[in-house]
Amino acid sequence: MSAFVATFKRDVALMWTGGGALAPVGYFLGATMLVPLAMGPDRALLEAAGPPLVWIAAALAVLATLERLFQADLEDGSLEQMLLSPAPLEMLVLAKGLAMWCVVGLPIALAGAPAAIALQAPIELVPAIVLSLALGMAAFIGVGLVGAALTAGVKRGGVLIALIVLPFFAPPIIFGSAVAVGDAVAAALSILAGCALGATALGPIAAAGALRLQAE
Amino acid sequence: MSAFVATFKRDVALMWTGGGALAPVGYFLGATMLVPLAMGPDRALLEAAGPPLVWIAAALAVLATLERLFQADLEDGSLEQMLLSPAPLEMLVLAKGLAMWCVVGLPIALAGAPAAIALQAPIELVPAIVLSLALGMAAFIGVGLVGAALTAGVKRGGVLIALIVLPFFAPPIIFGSAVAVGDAVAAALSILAGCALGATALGPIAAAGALRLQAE
Amino acid sequence: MSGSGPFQDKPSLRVESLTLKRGERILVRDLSFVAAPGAFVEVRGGNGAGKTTLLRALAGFLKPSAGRIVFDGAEEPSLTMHYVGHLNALKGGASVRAHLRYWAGLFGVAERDDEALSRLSLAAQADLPARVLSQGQARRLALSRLVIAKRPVWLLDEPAAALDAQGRAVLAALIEAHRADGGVVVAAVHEALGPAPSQTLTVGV
Amino acid sequence: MSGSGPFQDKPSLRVESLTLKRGERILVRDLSFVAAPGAFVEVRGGNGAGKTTLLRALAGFLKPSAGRIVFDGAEEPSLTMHYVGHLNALKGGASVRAHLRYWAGLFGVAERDDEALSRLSLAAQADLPARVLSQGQARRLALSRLVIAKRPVWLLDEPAAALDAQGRAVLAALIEAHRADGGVVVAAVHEALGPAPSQTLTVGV
Amino acid sequence: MLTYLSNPQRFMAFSAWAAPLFFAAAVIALGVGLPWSLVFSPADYQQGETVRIMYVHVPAAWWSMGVFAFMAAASFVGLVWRHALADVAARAAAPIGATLAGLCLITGSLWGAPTWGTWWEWDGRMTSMLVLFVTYLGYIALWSAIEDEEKAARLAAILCLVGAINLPIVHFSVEWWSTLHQPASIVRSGGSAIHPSMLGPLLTMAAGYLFLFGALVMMNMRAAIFRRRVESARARGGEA
Ligand code: HEM
Ligand SMILES: Nc1ncnc2c1ncn2[C@@H]1O[C@H](COP(=O)(O)OP(=O)(O)OP(=O)(O)O)[C@@H](O)[C@H]1O
Ligand SMILES: Nc1ncnc2c1ncn2[C@@H]1O[C@H](COP(=O)(O)OP(=O)(O)OP(=O)(O)O)[C@@H](O)[C@H]1O
Ligand SMILES: [Mg+2]
Ligand SMILES: [Mg+2]
Repeated sequence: MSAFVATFKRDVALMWTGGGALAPVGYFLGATMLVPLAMGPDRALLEAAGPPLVWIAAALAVLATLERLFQADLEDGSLEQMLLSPAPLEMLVLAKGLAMWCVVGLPIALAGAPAAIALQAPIELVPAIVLSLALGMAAFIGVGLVGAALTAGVKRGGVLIALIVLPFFAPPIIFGSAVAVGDAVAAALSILAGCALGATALGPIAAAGALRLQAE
Repeated sequence: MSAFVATFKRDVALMWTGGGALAPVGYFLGATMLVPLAMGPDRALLEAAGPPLVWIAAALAVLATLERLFQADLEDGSLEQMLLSPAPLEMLVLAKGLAMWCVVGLPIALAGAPAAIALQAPIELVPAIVLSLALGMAAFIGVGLVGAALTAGVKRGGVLIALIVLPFFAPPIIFGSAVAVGDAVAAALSILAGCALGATALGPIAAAGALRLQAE
Repeated sequence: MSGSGPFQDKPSLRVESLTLKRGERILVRDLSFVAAPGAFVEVRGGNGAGKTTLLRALAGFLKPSAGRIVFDGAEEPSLTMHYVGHLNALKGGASVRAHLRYWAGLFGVAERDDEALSRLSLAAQADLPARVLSQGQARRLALSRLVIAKRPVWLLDEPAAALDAQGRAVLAALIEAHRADGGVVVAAVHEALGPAPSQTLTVGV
Repeated sequence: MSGSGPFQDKPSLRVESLTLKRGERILVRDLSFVAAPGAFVEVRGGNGAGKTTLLRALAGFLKPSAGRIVFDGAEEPSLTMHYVGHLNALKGGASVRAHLRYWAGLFGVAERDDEALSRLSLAAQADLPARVLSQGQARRLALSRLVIAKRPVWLLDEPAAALDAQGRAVLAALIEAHRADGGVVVAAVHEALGPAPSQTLTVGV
Repeated sequence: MLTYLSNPQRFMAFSAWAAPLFFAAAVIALGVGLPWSLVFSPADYQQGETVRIMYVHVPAAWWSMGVFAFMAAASFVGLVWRHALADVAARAAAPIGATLAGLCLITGSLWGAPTWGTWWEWDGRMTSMLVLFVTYLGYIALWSAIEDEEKAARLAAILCLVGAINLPIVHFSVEWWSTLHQPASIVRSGGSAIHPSMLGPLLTMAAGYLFLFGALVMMNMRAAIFRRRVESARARGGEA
């Protein structure tokens, strides 16, 4: 079993015993639920303003899950062991990101369907919304890895990572929201795919660089 | 120096060296910034839907700060020492909550002014919004203490605490949003004050009970 | 303890047919003992035998499945005992001295940082954040709570872990002085701490 | 090591005028030594002297301020050495056996859980989550990485911490067997581990 | 020049006279530029007197991006060649850049009120400027949250390099989104599209900002180096 597969399996197992997708999906649905509460019962308003907010809920849900990703590894010594592996740290980080996408990203994308419907998105857009969320989650996670690695040594890093990462979440949110309101869907999807690819390719490299420093 | 004061001082100092209010306020402003990004540049829509979303951003910002509050204490053994103090645990929890309100809650309430303006709230409502946020933060923190205590033993508790706590955030968000759109402001403010009082009185008691079980 | 004299009330620790469980496993069965003022009880047992479990029960963190734990002649357990466990209870961002001050407040006693620092030879590290302390320095800082809190009953879980020879000598001297003042020491150890125990409990089978 | 024979290539560890700093403090100054196959280097020094710092530098976590660390006759450092530090690198939610499997994958070696479990006397705990292990059991699990990873150079930081007498005997036997296979052991200790060291380095002044 | 200055000793000697010199240059440029732009330059035929905000706004916008580029370059040098001074420079520039970004946002929204009839609009440029501002805040927060300076320097450098991706987005946002904000009219291919009577004061102000930035960065760096010297002296004292 390669180090990549071992890391992926372990992270999936740990996230699963830690409650799996239940908590992030619950957070996501909970946050979307707050929107109509805050906006009041005006149906027309919700119809106009609601669907894009699915993206904010999704961004914040993934953020909440990300933050302890490397902090725990640093505190309990697991990071040192990852550095001792013959596999490059970049690969291991990628494996962790992939695990997170499978256990958290994909379920949130799927939960995007009921959430979008609850926020009055047109039903025919739902498949595109789910697809866009799946891509957006990959972009969020790729960027989030860097934020998580940079703040791994900071206690209460939860809000710091948000501050660092949110500016980079802007492009996927802008184009993702375009999908949610049915605006130039195909173009937006291809830009999202680009974001996802870029973040997945560059994120682990920057994150691994930061983690090497954290271990000092 | 009493145990209450010592705990308050220590927590303020620790939060301060950990970056102080910069990060939570940044998170809050960052999250409000995402709203128009997602909703697009339609001014009228934002005016109608925007201001209440300040409350969602505030709720999520405080949530992100809360989650490691007791988890760190449990993991490093500080909780055991708090149990050995002659002061009742409820007092110590209250001190921690108060510290958090001062270092995080109040600055977020103040940052509510620019956030509300950015989300197109009428300028004359801004003082009421800031006041309502200050009260709402107290309510959020009171409830959040319980959630943080219940999830202290759970790795990656970040999303779990959200799941537990968000339902209780609903009343302050509903009445706070009413303030943000200028709906029956005085009544809403007094209800918020009630929420704040209730949460501050009951939260530490429930949280302390949960923490005693965590230490086992 | 130097400069403050023996304890006013000298409580003793009485344990009556104590049974402790973790999960489904019974670790301590029907244990009874008394530790009178001046006693030094050594708790022995292999890895996983239940030493930590016993000490945590004595400190009140863990509810016994059966039996009682009583501090005779003491008003209140929290004023009577102190516990130094496997975890050091340090915050990386706070300085050594800030910890000592905080503990004085937390335990409701007068601040005596300098005494604690010199007893544990931590004076040179007083202003360093706990994060940069070495393993042994961190352990010394945790042990300095004994000097600060000044409770008559000490519950120590492998107190000498990570200490060098000088540190172990300091610890032995602290224990001797504490016993001379009429205090009680219960310590889980794998190797003798120095002072001859007045009693040895063996947990596990 | 039992069942797998001595190492093919027997690397030795060579350190040349190494200088290490933490913050502004110089902890190790101009240290040079060679540990040939079969060597057992004991690193001594008081609390805070710099033992952990030295071992972490040897493991490659810490960049030296000056000097070099070379593994002669080895292809790649990550295939040559293994480090067991103060931290056990355990995840509370994963079982003991899951840790062993993961490490085998991480270090790119064959799975040998049962051998590791029996060597470290952890067989009874194989299916427990790491969260419930006692301090000594957790340390044994961390040490079992040495059996799993099977690297020729071992860097051990207070490996006997929290071990009972049986655990220390097991550790001593592991070290002896490793040396017999031509491996190198560098261990920071406060008390002798058992096997006679071939060399003692003292850090700090 | 840069390798020459990479030695802290030489930097201290250099900045001891260069910082006051830059400061003097800034005073002169701003002393000429402010009255020129705020009083003597012509009012715009469309916007009237409010156009004068431009002379504060546009240089702030330019240099808030320029400072980030400077920080990215310094971070790269610090990361690759481990020049401690480059780290110090990046850190010293951040609060200045953040202030400039804040100034750009504030003057922009002050300007927007009379010209577009709104304080704030979520168009591409304003949004991306806000994003840049938040990036500055994140960079500063990361620095202040990590106590070990050396580690903080290198981690912040990674963040800065990643954040530099944002710069082209800020610049091109106007073309991509094409909403309210003016497209580039001065720095663009095909020559400047602004009247020379406005270009003069604008460039003077921009030069003034640049000199002020140079002076402030050097002063911040000197303060940081002094602080580090005091700390290391104290650490050596503690060791003895
Ligand atoms: C808060 C609102 C605003 C923000 C964040 C903002 C941001 C910026 C930025 C970043 C630039 C530099 C563009 C570049 O060179 O790449 C810029 C330039 C400029 N801005 Fe604004 N701006 C705002 C409001 C306004 C308003 C209301 C006006 C006038 C009606 C205005 C007029 C200009 C002009 C004339 C330039 C120079 C364009 C050039 O030649 O490149 N801005 N602004
Ligand atoms: N939920 C559980 N199920 C089964 N066994 C458990 C459970 N929780 C704890 N244990 C076992 O209980 C014992 C706890 O022992 P404890 O920590 O008290 O040991 P100790 O004597 O302090 O050992 P050490 O010397 O290693 O510190 C361990 O053997 C552990 O495996
Ligand atoms: N940033 C810093 N500033 C000053 N001193 C530091 C800093 N970081 C670490 N130190 C000091 O460096 C030393 C690190 O020692 P190290 O952990 O290597 O000791 P050790 O020999 O392993 O000790 P122990 O036996 O206690 O584990 C400690 O004395 C610590 O106080
Ligand atoms: Mg134990
Ligand atoms: Mg050490």
